[in-house]
Amino acid sequence: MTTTTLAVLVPLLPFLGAAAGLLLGRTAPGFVRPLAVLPTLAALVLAAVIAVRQGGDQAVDAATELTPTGSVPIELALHIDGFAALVAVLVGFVATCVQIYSTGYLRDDPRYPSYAALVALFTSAMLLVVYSGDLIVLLVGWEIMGICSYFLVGHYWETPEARAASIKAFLVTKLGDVPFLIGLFALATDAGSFRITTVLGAVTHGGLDHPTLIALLLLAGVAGKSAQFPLHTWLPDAMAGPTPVSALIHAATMVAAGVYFIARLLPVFEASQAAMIVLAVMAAVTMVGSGLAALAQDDIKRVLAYSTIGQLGYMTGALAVGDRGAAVFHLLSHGAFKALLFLAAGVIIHAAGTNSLAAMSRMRDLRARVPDAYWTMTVALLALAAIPPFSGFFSKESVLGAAEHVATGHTEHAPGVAGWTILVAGLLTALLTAAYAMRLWLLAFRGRGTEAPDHGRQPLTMTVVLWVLAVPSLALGGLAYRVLPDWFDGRDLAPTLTTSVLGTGVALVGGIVTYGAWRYTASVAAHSPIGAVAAHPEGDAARVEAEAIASHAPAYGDVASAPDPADPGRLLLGPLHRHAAGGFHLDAVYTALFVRPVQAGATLVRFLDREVVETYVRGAGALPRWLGIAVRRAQTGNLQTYVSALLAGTVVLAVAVVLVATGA
Amino acid sequence: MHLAYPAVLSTLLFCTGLYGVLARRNAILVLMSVEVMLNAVNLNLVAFDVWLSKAAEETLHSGQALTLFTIAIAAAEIGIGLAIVLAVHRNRGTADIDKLRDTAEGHETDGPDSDARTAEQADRTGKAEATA
Amino acid sequence: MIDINESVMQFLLAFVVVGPLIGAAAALLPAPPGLKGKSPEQAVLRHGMTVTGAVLIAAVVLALGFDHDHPSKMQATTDISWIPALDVRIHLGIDGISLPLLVLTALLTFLCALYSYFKMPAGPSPKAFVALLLVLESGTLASFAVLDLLLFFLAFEMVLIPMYFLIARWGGEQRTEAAWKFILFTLLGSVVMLLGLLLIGLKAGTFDMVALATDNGRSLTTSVQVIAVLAIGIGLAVKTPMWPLHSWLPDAHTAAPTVGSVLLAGVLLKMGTYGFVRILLPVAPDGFRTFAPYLAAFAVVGIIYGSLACLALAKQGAKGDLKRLIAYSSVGHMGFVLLGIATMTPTGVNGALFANIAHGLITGLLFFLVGALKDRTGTTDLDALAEETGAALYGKAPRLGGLLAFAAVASLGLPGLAGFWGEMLALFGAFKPAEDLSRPAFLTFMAIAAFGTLLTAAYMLVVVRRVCMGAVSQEAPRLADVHTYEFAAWTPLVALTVVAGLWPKALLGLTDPAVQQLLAGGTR
Amino acid sequence: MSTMAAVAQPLAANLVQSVDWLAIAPPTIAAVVGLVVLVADLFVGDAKKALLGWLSVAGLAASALLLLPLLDGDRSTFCLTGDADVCSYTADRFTLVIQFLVLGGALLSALLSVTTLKDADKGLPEGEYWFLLLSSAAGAALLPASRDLATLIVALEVASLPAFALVGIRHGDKKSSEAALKFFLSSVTATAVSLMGISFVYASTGTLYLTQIADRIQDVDGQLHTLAQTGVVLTLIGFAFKTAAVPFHFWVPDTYVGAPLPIAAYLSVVGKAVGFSGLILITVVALPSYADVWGPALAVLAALTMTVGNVGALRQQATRAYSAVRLLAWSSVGQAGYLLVPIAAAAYSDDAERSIGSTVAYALMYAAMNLGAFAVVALVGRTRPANRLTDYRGLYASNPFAALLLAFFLLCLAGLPPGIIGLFAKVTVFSAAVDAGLGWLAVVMAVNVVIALFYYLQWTTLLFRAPEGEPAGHRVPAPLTVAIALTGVIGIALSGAPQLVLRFTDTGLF
Repeated sequence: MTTTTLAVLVPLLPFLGAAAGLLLGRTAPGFVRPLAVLPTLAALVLAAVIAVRQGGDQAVDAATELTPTGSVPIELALHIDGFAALVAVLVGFVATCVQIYSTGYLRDDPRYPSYAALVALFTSAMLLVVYSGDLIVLLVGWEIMGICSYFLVGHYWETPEARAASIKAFLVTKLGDVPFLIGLFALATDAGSFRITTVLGAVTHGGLDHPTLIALLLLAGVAGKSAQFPLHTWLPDAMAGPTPVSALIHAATMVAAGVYFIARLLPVFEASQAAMIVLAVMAAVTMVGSGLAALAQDDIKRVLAYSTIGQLGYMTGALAVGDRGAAVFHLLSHGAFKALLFLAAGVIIHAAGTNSLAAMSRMRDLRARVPDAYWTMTVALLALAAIPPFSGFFSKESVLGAAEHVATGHTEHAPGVAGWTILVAGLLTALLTAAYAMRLWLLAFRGRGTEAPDHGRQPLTMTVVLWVLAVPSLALGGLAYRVLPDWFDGRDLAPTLTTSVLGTGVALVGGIVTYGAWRYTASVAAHSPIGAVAAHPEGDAARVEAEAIASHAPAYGDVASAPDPADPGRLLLGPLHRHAAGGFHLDAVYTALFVRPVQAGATLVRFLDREVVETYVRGAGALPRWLGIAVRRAQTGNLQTYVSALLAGTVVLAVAVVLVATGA
Repeated sequence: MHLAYPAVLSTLLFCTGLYGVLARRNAILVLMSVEVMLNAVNLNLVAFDVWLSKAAEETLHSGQALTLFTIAIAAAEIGIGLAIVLAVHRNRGTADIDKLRDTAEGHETDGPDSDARTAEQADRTGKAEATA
Repeated sequence: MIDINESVMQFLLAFVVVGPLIGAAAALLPAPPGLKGKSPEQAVLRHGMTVTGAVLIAAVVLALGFDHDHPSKMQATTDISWIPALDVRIHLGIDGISLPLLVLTALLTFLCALYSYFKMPAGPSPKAFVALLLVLESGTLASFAVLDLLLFFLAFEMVLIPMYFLIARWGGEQRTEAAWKFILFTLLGSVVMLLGLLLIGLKAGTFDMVALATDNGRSLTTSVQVIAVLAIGIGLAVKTPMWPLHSWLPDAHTAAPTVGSVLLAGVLLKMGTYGFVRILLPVAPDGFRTFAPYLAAFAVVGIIYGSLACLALAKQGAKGDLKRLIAYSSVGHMGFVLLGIATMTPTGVNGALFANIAHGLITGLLFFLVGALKDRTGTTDLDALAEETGAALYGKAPRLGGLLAFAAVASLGLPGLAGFWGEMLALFGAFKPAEDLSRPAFLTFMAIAAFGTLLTAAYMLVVVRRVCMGAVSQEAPRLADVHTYEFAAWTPLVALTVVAGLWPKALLGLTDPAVQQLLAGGTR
Repeated sequence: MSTMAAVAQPLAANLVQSVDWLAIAPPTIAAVVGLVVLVADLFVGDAKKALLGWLSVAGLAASALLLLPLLDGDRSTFCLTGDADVCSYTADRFTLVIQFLVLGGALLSALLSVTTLKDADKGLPEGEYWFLLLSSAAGAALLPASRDLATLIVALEVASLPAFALVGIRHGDKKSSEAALKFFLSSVTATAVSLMGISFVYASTGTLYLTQIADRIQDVDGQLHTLAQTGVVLTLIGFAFKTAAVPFHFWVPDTYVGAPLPIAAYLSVVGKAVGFSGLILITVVALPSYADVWGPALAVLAALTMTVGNVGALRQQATRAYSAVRLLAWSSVGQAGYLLVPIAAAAYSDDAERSIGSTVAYALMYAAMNLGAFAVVALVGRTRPANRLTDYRGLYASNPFAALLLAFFLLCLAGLPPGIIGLFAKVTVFSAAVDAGLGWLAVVMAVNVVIALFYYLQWTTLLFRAPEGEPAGHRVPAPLTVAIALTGVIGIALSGAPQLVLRFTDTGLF
């Protein structure tokens, strides 16, 4: 089997699994679970084989014409280089873990067949984006991922938050995709083809006549999909979906697609200095903003969501300084430990019966109830906080190293100012990351007060997956940073001394400060009871989570934060806490900027349609009616009027004709 | 005699006839004024014929031929006109043109008798049908 | 694919056009003794199904027999003189542009006949219903197969009376005003179009489309072309409908029965856009070039206007009717088609033709689903359906809810489904319009239209949220899920939407060579 | 008509006029049969009065058949001894077609009259009725053949005078006599005005022969020029009155409602044929050089006529008595507008005969469809004499064929498929207007087609609506069936092959 047929099978198998799942979901429930897991597993194995075969040397290229369009044809093309191979393995790996985890998570949910099919469809779409060599086929995968995320976020469509979050997720990403499509058109018109290889070739010969505009258009799409600064507001709300969905889509794969896309087309961005600076500033603002916001969230999943936005900020930062190796390296390691964090959070929510950290901090030794989740989450949080020797440290250091490399003058790929912004923002975010990681760990596992409720052991499938994911979180960084360069384009990913010392130091400071604040506020927790627990704790994890999400807003008055004086975050952020919790009121800005004008336009159109257009049509109808009444009233029945009308007509006609004949 | 005299006379005659048609109430007087108009045309035709035949060398006097025809037509018209006026008078008791408003357009309600008339005719056709 | 000799193809095409007429006449006669069936109604509905079925098979065989290597060549042509005085010839023929529309029409009409066989719309005699349906089919098929300007006008008008009666006799509330508005508005448009057609026919000397296309407007002075394009454009724009002339569509759709709406949206709107491509582009290119920016402007306004109108209808408490919303969405989608045509580039026109077919399939499916929803819940009023949280169709009738979500997603132009390629190519055409059209104007049009896709996504998903989602209370009565006959009627549409989405070459392979030749002036 | 026969006696040897009897056969046969019927009426008893009817129908059929031998070439008679090509009576293609239209229309009206007379059983005097109908038909048949103003006026009067009598033939009925009086007085005034015009034209050209007028009117000197122009306009008035052009249309609704139904049908078809053929003869044959005078006049008249006609028909209340006949009256005024358009277009286009051909074609279609509609109205009128539009509700239930055919006729008049011949006839009229560059007139006509569709379709939908109350069974008498079937067959045959009628648009008529 040649590598191309294997490569074609990788996205195809999950797609066929999804189609089969959808068709016979209700008729043959027995087949649904294997149909969900096996194709994704097979895809993972094949992806691994392809990664090994490709081994970082010559990119695998193959194409057949998908359709003529009249000007630039669209080809069904494959372009697998080192990045594609490895990211595909990551996607396959996380997708398989999530599918297995979901079998336990949604054990007795009637809508599991459609859920599993949609996750499989999502996986095939992501793999299509990873492997595709044609920009339009990439866009197809890109948008199918968007719609799968819409359906999956809307899984608990009974809860109002899920209904609102699903439509918001799709519309914000679609808002980004509109300029993205225009950017693709511009690229294709300048390069003469949608093929990535041709586009990159055209860029090298300076074929793009205004790269900044194209880069900015593409950037809008990436910002939407990878939840970067201006268009990130949908990701925290998307936590209203089931946790495995968040783990797969909103941690490892879809949000990483934007970063992967820039990595694939980095020369296009490097062609314009302004674009790189914009990218850098965007990454910086995203990192710092999300770090602050994560510190103020009460919902455990929203903390992780903001943390994801921050880590994506790191990856875009690495791209801003022109080192796509570091970006993809951080993408791989982040994909592993963030997925683990989400899945563990799912277990904790199921065990604690609530997703609110304030409530968990009032439960004693919750960690005894879920020992697996406790240990794996601790590993993942350490990796997130970039504490050596965990994998997070190596990947984050490679990013900071690249930034420092550009900042100290090697500005052939990116301007120096981009390097400095990324370096400073990176260090500040390292501090904030350590802070909210420590806060989450303390509130979740170091709670005091009543005994944590015991709902028996968690399903085996969920705990096994946690340990499977803990391995790469622990070891991937250490082992891979020497091996990966020959998959990527050869730049050294080893952590440089200065940035590693600085980074680790800053992280330790963040952790210790948060621990101190927590020691101070923990005493207050005893006499300010707070927290609401789900109604059916004995149900499966999905039901518990749905109720937890639904009960958070009524119980705490706000879906994001909770009025908990014992929260160290409140102490650390001080006055900033209220704004940070609400995501710096960006939602209000968007409502004012986009939603309200469109609704005003809608009412204007309704008025226009009913009053203006209708009146013209009704007026056109009324004119003959009025003429008709006039004509019938002229028909008086009196002979004299008839004859006088006849003669008057004659006179008028004669005079007119004589005048016309003489005059004209 | 210059052509203008008969032409002017005939136009005057025509206008008086016209006035008669428009102003008079009684149908018979309207008929008379129509005759006046036709005679005005005859006068005109004859006058032009004489004027033309003086100029042209040989002529067909078609003007006078047409006058003859017009007189015949006027006679026929009067015959039928009087018959119709008689019928109107018999049906309605008056020959006043202003009263004739039955078939007007704006005439909303139909006269009771016309319904009676139509109803009675309906059953007769019904009978006729039955017999056929 | 399979080669059929030319005379059989000619017969098939003639049968496709004339067959339904004969069927309509037969439908009026009492059922022959052999085929009595359970009741006269059932017999006549079955008759309708058999005739439309036969026409569909003929259309499919035509498609198979069509020479896919030269789609730009006019095939299965019959050319006999009918009225020498007016120089009208019965000239039938199909090429890459008209074949897909022909098959789509045959398919949609057959599905409608199938659907009404099981679910007869409320109203008087089904005999008249089947007869009118068949006359409608003959009119629409004729308009796509005919290659003579006056016969195109005849077909254009042949659909008016049947559709008027379908709306006026079997429609919902306010059907008489809606039917009147439909027929008078469209008739005014088509008579104005007649003036344009006559102007071209008289000035160029022939009414034959192929001859006019190869001549490519060389024998018409620019001023004649401008007047002709204006007149014909108005007639076609009323039918499309283009923005300011659209006000008949929402009323007609709200009042029409399900089958009427499907045919109105699925087929009748296509005659307008087909007219643009077949008549205006090749015959009067210079005239069309002067109007292209205005057409594009109106099209773009139509997109935004349609989407905003839908948003206004979908809002909570706006008492919006679902069928009216889908009608306005048709105005939006047709805006994309017109934008594609206005670019006068092969890409744009290919996109327009593809969007035509896609809109036919998707909006046909949407109307079927809304019709089924109306049969189950008795109303299509959004506020009545979705009290405050939503009608939770996912819970009450999962399959129907799933299909409605699929149709909504296809309609908003999700890549991978048929709706995307048409809109994308139209935008791509607008990105780089024909060389003498003003580039900045078309770039702004493209940007606004692209923003329109976002608005389309917004109102479609709001509809899905208010109809499919919602806090379903356990004791809520479960609705009857999709019956077998509904599946039979809808699966072809769903399947074709997916196939056209995943394999666009099936359609674009046909239309592209034909469009290239059409725009190049038939010289190739 | 008898005066015509007298002239034929040879006065003196050299004054013998060779009369081509075959050429003048159609009008003469009609007149002679009329006389025979008048005389026979004295001897025939009441029982066999129907015989007169069938005799008249046979007479009309015979005169129509006599058109066939004339088809081969143009024949003319009553010519000047001086130069033989200036003749009073020519039987060219135009004459034959109009004579066919007139005689066919009269034949169909006669068929309707047979039933009406039988239903009226002695309410209407049969003898006089048939005599008047035949003599009017003879006059109408003579008019298209006449090539000099005298014969033209005589033919016009011979066609009109019997019509006045026919309208008022219902003795007891107030409406009938009132209608007759209105029709009479309006028509006579118009004729007087027309005669005045002819006298002016005669004054300025010195001749009555149309061809001679055409030559001489060009070189009319100075002050006679305005006289000639007024003469032209005034002459047109008489014929415009007959076609019921706008300022002269007031008599139409009142007359049609008052007249017996077959006569209303007769007037709407043959009356109009007389009018527009007279117009064509004067404008195209007699005064081509004055095209810039009568062109715009006729165009304005056409636009006004169709608009007023259609708009008037729009507002008919369906519940008033005789509303069906009144609607058909207004619709005939509207259709007259369409007939005038090609004549106006003839003034502008270089090939006048082609656009005249479309008037002829449209007139043929209009005649057949209008008479068909009147036939069905007569059928319904037999059981519901009030003939309200509401009486047609659910006709399809009681009499499907009549309903379907009436729907077909109405849609033909509207110009929409399934009335394909109606559509193509309108297309020829449109193409005449567009060819002549009368864009504004074409647009007005387009708007009128839409307005017309409203009331035609309103009536058609009424036919197919569910009937309230039990549907009254219509037993269809034989002559009515023949009339409806004949017009139906003509309509459907023409829809199948419109070339039969439309070929007049591209052959030379004169």
